[in-house]
Amino acid sequence: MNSDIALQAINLVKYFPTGSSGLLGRPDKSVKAVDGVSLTLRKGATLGIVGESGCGKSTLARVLTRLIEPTSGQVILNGADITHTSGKELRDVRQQMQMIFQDPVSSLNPRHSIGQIIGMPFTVQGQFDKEATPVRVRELMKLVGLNPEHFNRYPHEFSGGQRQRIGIARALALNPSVVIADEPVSALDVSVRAQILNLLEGLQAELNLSLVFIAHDLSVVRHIADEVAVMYLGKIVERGPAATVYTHPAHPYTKALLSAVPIQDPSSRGGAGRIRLQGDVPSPIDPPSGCRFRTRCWKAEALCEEQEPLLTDDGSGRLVACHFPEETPVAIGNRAQ
Amino acid sequence: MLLFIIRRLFFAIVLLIAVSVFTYFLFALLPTDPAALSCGIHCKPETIAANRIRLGYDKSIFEQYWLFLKGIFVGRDYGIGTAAFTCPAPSLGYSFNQHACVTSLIGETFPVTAYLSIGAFILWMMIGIGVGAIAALNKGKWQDRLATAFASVGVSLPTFYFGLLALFSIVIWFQILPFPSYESPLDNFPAFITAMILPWLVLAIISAASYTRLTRNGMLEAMNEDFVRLGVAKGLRLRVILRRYVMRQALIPIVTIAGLDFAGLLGGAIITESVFSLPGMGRMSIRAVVDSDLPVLVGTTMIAAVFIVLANVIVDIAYGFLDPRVRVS
Amino acid sequence: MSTFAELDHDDVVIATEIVGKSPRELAWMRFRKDKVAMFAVAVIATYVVVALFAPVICALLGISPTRLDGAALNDYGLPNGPFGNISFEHLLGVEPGTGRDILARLLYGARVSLMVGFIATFLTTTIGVVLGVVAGYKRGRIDAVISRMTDLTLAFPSFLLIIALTRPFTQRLEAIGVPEGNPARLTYIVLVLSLFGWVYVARVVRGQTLSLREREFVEAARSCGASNSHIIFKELLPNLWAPVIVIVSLSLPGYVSTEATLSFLGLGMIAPAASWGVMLGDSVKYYRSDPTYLFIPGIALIVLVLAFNIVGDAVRDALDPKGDRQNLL
Amino acid sequence: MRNHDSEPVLSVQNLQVSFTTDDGVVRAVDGVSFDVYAGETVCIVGESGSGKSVMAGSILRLNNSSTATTTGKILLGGVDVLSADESVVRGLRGSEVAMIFQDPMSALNPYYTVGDQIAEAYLVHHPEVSKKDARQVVLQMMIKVGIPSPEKRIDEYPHQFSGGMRQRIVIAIALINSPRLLIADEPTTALDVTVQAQILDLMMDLQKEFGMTILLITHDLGVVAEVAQDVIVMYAGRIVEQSDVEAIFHAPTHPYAWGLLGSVSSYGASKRGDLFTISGSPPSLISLPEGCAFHPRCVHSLGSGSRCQSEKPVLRPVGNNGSRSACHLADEVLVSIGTGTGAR
Amino acid sequence: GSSNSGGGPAGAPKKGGTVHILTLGEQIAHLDPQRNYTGTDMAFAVSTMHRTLTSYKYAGGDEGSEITADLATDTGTVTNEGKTWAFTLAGGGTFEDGSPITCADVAYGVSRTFATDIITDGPSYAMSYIDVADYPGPYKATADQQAAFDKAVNCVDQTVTFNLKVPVADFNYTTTLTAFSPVPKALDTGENYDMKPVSSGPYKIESYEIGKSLVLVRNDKWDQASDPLRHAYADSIVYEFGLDASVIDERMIKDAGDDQFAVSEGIQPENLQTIFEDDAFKNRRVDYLDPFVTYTNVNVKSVPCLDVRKAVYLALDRDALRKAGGGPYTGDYADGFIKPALAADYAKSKMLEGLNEDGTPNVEAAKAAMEAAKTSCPEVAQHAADGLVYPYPDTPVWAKAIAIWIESQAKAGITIKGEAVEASKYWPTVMAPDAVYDLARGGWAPDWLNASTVIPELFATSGGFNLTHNDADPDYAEFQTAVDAAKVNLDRAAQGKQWQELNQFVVDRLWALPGTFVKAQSIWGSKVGNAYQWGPYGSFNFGELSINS
Ligand SMILES: Nc1ncnc2c1ncn2[C@@H]1O[C@H](COP(=O)(O)OP(=O)(O)OP(=O)(O)O)[C@@H](O)[C@H]1O
Ligand SMILES: Nc1ncnc2c1ncn2[C@@H]1O[C@H](COP(=O)(O)OP(=O)(O)OP(=O)(O)O)[C@@H](O)[C@H]1O
Ligand SMILES: [Mg+2]
Ligand SMILES: [Mg+2]
Repeated sequence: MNSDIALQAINLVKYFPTGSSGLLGRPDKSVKAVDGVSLTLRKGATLGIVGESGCGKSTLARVLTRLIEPTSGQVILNGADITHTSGKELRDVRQQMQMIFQDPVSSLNPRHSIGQIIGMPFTVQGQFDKEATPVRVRELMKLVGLNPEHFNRYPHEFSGGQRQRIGIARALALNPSVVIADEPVSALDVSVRAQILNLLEGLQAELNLSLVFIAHDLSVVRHIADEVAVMYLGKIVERGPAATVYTHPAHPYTKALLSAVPIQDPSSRGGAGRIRLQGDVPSPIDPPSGCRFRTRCWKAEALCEEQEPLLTDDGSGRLVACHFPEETPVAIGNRAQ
Repeated sequence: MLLFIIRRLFFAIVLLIAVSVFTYFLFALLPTDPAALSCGIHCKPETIAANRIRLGYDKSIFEQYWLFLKGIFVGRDYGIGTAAFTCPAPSLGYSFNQHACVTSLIGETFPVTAYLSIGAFILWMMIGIGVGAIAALNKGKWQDRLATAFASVGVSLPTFYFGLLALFSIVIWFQILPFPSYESPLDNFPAFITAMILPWLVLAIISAASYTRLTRNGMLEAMNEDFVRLGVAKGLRLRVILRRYVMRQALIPIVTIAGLDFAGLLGGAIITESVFSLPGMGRMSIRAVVDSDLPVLVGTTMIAAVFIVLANVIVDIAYGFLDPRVRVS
Repeated sequence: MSTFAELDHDDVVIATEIVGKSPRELAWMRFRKDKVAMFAVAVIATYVVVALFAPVICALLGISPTRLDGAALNDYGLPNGPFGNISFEHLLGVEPGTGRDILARLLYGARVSLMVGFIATFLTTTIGVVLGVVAGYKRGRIDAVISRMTDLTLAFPSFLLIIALTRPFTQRLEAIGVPEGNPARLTYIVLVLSLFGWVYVARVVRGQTLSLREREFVEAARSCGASNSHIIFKELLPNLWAPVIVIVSLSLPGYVSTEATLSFLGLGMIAPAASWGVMLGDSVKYYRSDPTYLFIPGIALIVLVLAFNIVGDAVRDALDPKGDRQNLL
Repeated sequence: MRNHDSEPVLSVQNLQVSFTTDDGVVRAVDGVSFDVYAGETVCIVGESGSGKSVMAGSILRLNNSSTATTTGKILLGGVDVLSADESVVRGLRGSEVAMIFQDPMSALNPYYTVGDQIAEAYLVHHPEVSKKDARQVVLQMMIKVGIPSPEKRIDEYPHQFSGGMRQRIVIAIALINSPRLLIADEPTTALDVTVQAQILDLMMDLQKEFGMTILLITHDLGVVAEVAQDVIVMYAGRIVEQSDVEAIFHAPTHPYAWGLLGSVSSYGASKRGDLFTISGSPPSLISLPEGCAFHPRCVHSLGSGSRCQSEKPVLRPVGNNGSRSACHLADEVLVSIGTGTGAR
Repeated sequence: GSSNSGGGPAGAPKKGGTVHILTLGEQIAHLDPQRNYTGTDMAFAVSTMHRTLTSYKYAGGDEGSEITADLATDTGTVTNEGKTWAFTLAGGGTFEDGSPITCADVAYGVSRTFATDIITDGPSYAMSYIDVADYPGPYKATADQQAAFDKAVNCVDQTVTFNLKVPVADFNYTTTLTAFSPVPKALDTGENYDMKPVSSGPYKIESYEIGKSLVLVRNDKWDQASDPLRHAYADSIVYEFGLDASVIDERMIKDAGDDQFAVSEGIQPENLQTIFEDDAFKNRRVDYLDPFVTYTNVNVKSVPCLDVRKAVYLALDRDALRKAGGGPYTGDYADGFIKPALAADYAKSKMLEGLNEDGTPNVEAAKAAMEAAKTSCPEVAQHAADGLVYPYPDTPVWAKAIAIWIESQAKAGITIKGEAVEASKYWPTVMAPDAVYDLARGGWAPDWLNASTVIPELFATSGGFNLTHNDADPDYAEFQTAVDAAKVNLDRAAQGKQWQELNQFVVDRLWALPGTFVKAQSIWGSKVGNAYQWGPYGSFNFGELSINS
């Protein structure tokens, strides 16, 4: 096993049973939230995952962190298979891998003071120490740019950005090597968003973290990720070095996603070549056959309906799951890495 | 939707069977011996033994339950020799105290309870929702305080106390109404109304309280909804917004609770019926308690449970109709 | 870029402007502003103190809840003087028939009524909260079991059962060693009220838990390796106090009232003990011959219940100030 | 700034809205004045809590809460909304001026079909029209906002629609009476980027078709860049800058506007280009900092004892492209940006 | 002496109208004649529906206690030294279906008493007197058993002859009980006969709903000429059940609408002042001695010590108890168990020394008695100090009474442990053979005007209502012998003397503590006539009530 790899997902699948039938109302359908996802996160690197609402990003994050059990597949953390650990081992896993949450309001217990919240990991890991823990908590607060004097304050007394810092401090408490951030800035104001992104970036460098950074907005990931994975309906449609993906997206969906982000330049308004996707994301309960994107894809052909495209390397170190991917200029492919 | 209803009904039946088992065994295993109680002052051991046979308590509890269940479907025989007789299906047993089949006893008393419940229900919904709406629309003003106080006083009074107080003051001191004396509405409608108005009011005021609260809070919550804002922005009249937007939303939880409360009443408004001498199911059941009349107790408990369970089903289904989001496609 | 730790010294400045208060303190601040509610709290406190120190107070006033005072009664057994013989000797007059001091009986009665109220509330709340949280948090099979228990409990006509089971169960309790008489009866009342009462608490708590568990802080705790008990007790419970306090303050008067009703039906406290229910039940008979007596226990009960209701509403408002945002109408 | 010959469609003059709360008086909108002219798209940007929604709500008098105090003037086609009769305002709502709210998930009444809700908006201002005719109008509108197979969907309930589709319904409701002014309060914030793009395109198309004036509230500068002619930047209840869109993006005059632009990433930029940040967080509207409300976060602030800390800056014209700015140092900022020395 | 007055203005009662009876009861305990055994219900049933062989005169005052013939031609012929009684039917009587009342119907009625598995709650006189063995009642009887019964109670023409096991001097009083009413075999519905018995009197049941009402209307098959006793003034009689006691009083006081035609079954203590202090009620109220005597049984087995029993009696605040029940209206302090109304059997007895005549407790004497007990029977004295168990029916009235007991006995160092028993289950509970108690309340009314229905019933081991366990007393044998002798004494005057002595015998030993000769009060509506109290039953003669327009 490659010792350079911090976290690896192999063919992860997560189905949520739903619907009901028969007299006893047993579930008869399932939401295919994550449907065969494979990933690798190198040590010290940042992997960005993007995709629209409901495509399974959070589910993937929760499977990776073992908050829920995958239906099938494997999660490998620092070389160890953690897919089915439990008890003490699982608790150790939790030390190595932590999560930062999207909503700065709901991710902090409103009834706990900041000191309690950041100290919670020590408490639940049985490492609470009357003397050392508060000192460590204050250190952490300083680390994320919070005033340690606010130790005894409550979440409602902080702004959104500060709350997100609290969440980050909590995630860092146990010195994890892998941090999974599930849309950590989506709920924040633009002006504060930048603070948090900078903070995360700085922390990653300082603490040599391996980071999975989830967002629904490609422009946010751009700044932080070395590699990007684009998800659509529970599957990864494109994965590769950030530079490649951003400058030369191969999958039509990635392309559309990129072009949908409004450009901050009034002069390029109404620019040509913009791709507007039609319709909405189909239901993950019964996704389209073949290529899942075909219902919204302007390139779709009969083949797309019949055969599911596999994630394949297009020769530039980037993987794409499309029957008709965009051409990749070789030069760029080489430039990456 | 149909499947949903069928499933709910199926669960309801399972639940009712569970209730019947519990009820039957609970009462049957009580330490009181109805046989000993049935012969009053003149009990001799032989009489008690004879009575036990007469009442059917000589059989094992399982056999008794089986007979009870069977009775519901095929009727049941009682008595001995030339004095034998049958309670036809659906038989819930025979009351030796009242000398009648429980089913027919319930048939006689139930209408009274039903009239009482329906009238009170209509009144209390009107009062409760009306007062609650006034409170919500005048939040923070004196009307709101008054309505809240009304709600608090309403729930705080034990029914018997409030009932008797109402009876004495309205009938005796102010002489506004004659003494209530129940008559069937089919026989004498005006007398029926005069007899029922007071118990209706008493039940209504006592129960309206929680509805006032619910309506008030529900409306206030609804008024904060985005879609109400959009309704205003559309240029709709206040009246329309209240009806189509605010009330519509506020009423949903009320319907749920009202259904269950109403079912609870149908099971017997025990205290109200006693205070106002209404010959309803509630008073019959309390009489059954006093007389250790187990068949009647089991019967009324079962009927009450049927109503409660049925109300649950209806409320669930109604929910689907009221809230399209819940509707199962 | 300078180091990230330095980034935010301005934050610090701004944040210090907010006064450091826990949510609980904030709620308490808001609550304190409500004059009526504070008065209600004072009323409740007075009741509790007075009940606790009933023997002392009676000794100081030289009254006793059991001493007969034939001299205070006329030939018909009714109080001699006007207003139920209110005098220096008997500040609230005497009980018709026996001449016992009403104030003393009221004080001692408060002990029973409040004890029933508090213990039943404590039990229902504890059971309800634990089962509700577990059901809401664990979901799955445990939730199903608890929900079925809830359904079953709700399907019974609770009041009828409470009445029907009073005697036999008190006897059972006595048989298993609970001291005979009032201790057994009190135990029964408290137990049976809890048996039927937990359901309502559990339902509310389960609902709240269901929405709480979706909050990310629960997930955060789990991702740190927290055990279920940590999550339930440390993360969820502190957030449930608000609804629980509201239920408590609204259900406690209900229990006091139910005790009164049971006493009225002759199923409550046994003589010579006093309880408000016994007094209420007795006093209604005297509305003509001794109206003073009629009003004293009634007012005592209403004031208490009203106070609890007011406090309950105020607590809710204080804990959940968003109800104030009435944007539109 | 462009010249306007005609009367403004909307003229807001010294609008102040405050809420009395337990914790003190919240000055949500604190002396805002601006005009909107026919056919324009005006964007209002600003951080969360800067008073955008409250301001927008005031235009149709939607903040009628008992705790709110509103002063100033809002002229809509010559009518002062704040002092007019309720019936007059009701006549304006939905017909002259329509609104779209941020969250399409909760903006629709869950208990009625979408058709009913669109028709309701039409019928309230066209009482003479029959229900049957109204249905035809609704179907037309649904086609316009791009809802596939409207005959089938007209009788469905909001929860059966996706977020984007719901927002289309909301737009249909807003446009069914061909309003002169459309106020859209963050209409795309809750939507995914691909859907956001669809909705923005739709709005712009419809604006062309109906000739509406649009007041668009957003905090996404990308959106501003795509659609706005005129931009108003709000901070802590006040307008800090008003410029046309080119000026905002190329020569912002207020440090806040400047910071806002700098802190936003665009995917065009490359990785690890550190983002500029506006440090700190927005102030509490109950106790605003003395002087310029932005000074604690401002990199240009002149420090203690300066005008920035003592004097409230007024919105005044700066530069030569018609921009207005509420910064004491507007001209200096303009210069520093121009020379690119402002960024640290 | 009772002040028994006829109600309403003078003049012959008129026919017509509807009489209402307001009651808190939920039903008539039993309408089945063989199961009916409560004073009021018997007065009601006898006067309206169930004719008997003999009856009491239809009149108030002492006259009402005189026996007279009803179905029979006379009050019976006794032969065989009191062991054979014969009654001849006068004829002409019919049931409500028109069929004539025959001797067989009388015999059949009596036979039903024996079916104790269906016919519960009725008096057991027939079973203890009639000379038949192992007869299970008519429903289960084999032919042989039936033949044996028919021999014991045989019909020759219209003469029914009862062959008794023992001499019964006043068997013709026994036959006033509805248990000796005729029942037509063909119409007997066993268990359900209680709900709709066949009437032989002037009224029949139109409707009967437990908890609501019983409506009697005229029985058009009843022939006034065949019935020398009944007048049946009212056209119909309506029993209204399940009313709150306070509400009944209030309706009677208010006297509005139909309540002007109503009677009720007594007045609550709390309303006595209102009614008896106001002359407005002068013509429609009565205060009279009813047949009851109240007393407290002492369990002689668990309190085998006269000193302790004395102490209890002396310490008892009878005055407070009486006040709680309405003062003098509760009754007169009793000096024994035989009421003065039983003129032949009553003599003022010598009461316990030290007992205050005004009913107040004599604490000093009680303490002295307790002191004495500590030497004479220390264990019992200790038992009394520890706690005498006193079960009582759990009613508001008794809640007060027991409080008075506890409080007054405490002054003499005696502890009372009250045990609340559900009111409706009170009697079965205390009368159960294994019931545990030291004190138990009692109240008894003679079944007819002979202490033979009092002393043996209350104090002989064979008595139906002996709660004293007095067979533990060494003197019991002596007592039993005397009772046996008195019972069969056919000389009424001598027999009376024997009862007087036996009464004194019990009072001296305090097997039971005499309480009061109970008084009762009644009120009736202003338009009700003929509202006299019928002595033997202590209630209105319901069938005779009339309406004055
Ligand atoms: N516990 C669950 N039970 C059933 N379905 C679920 C559950 N959790 C998630 N889903 C479904 O799985 C799909 C993926 O959800 P997920 O939350 O992973 O999406 P996401 O990409 O994180 O979306 P967002 O951007 O809105 O957070 C959705 O359709 C969601 O409804
Ligand atoms: N009814 C109210 N009572 C008290 N304060 C209010 C009320 N409505 C709004 N506010 C306050 O007014 C300020 C401005 O709110 P507003 O909703 O206008 O902000 P916004 O700019 O629209 O923010 P966002 O981008 O989050 O929508 C906020 O601080 C808000 O808390
Ligand atoms: Mg997510
Ligand atoms: Mg807003």
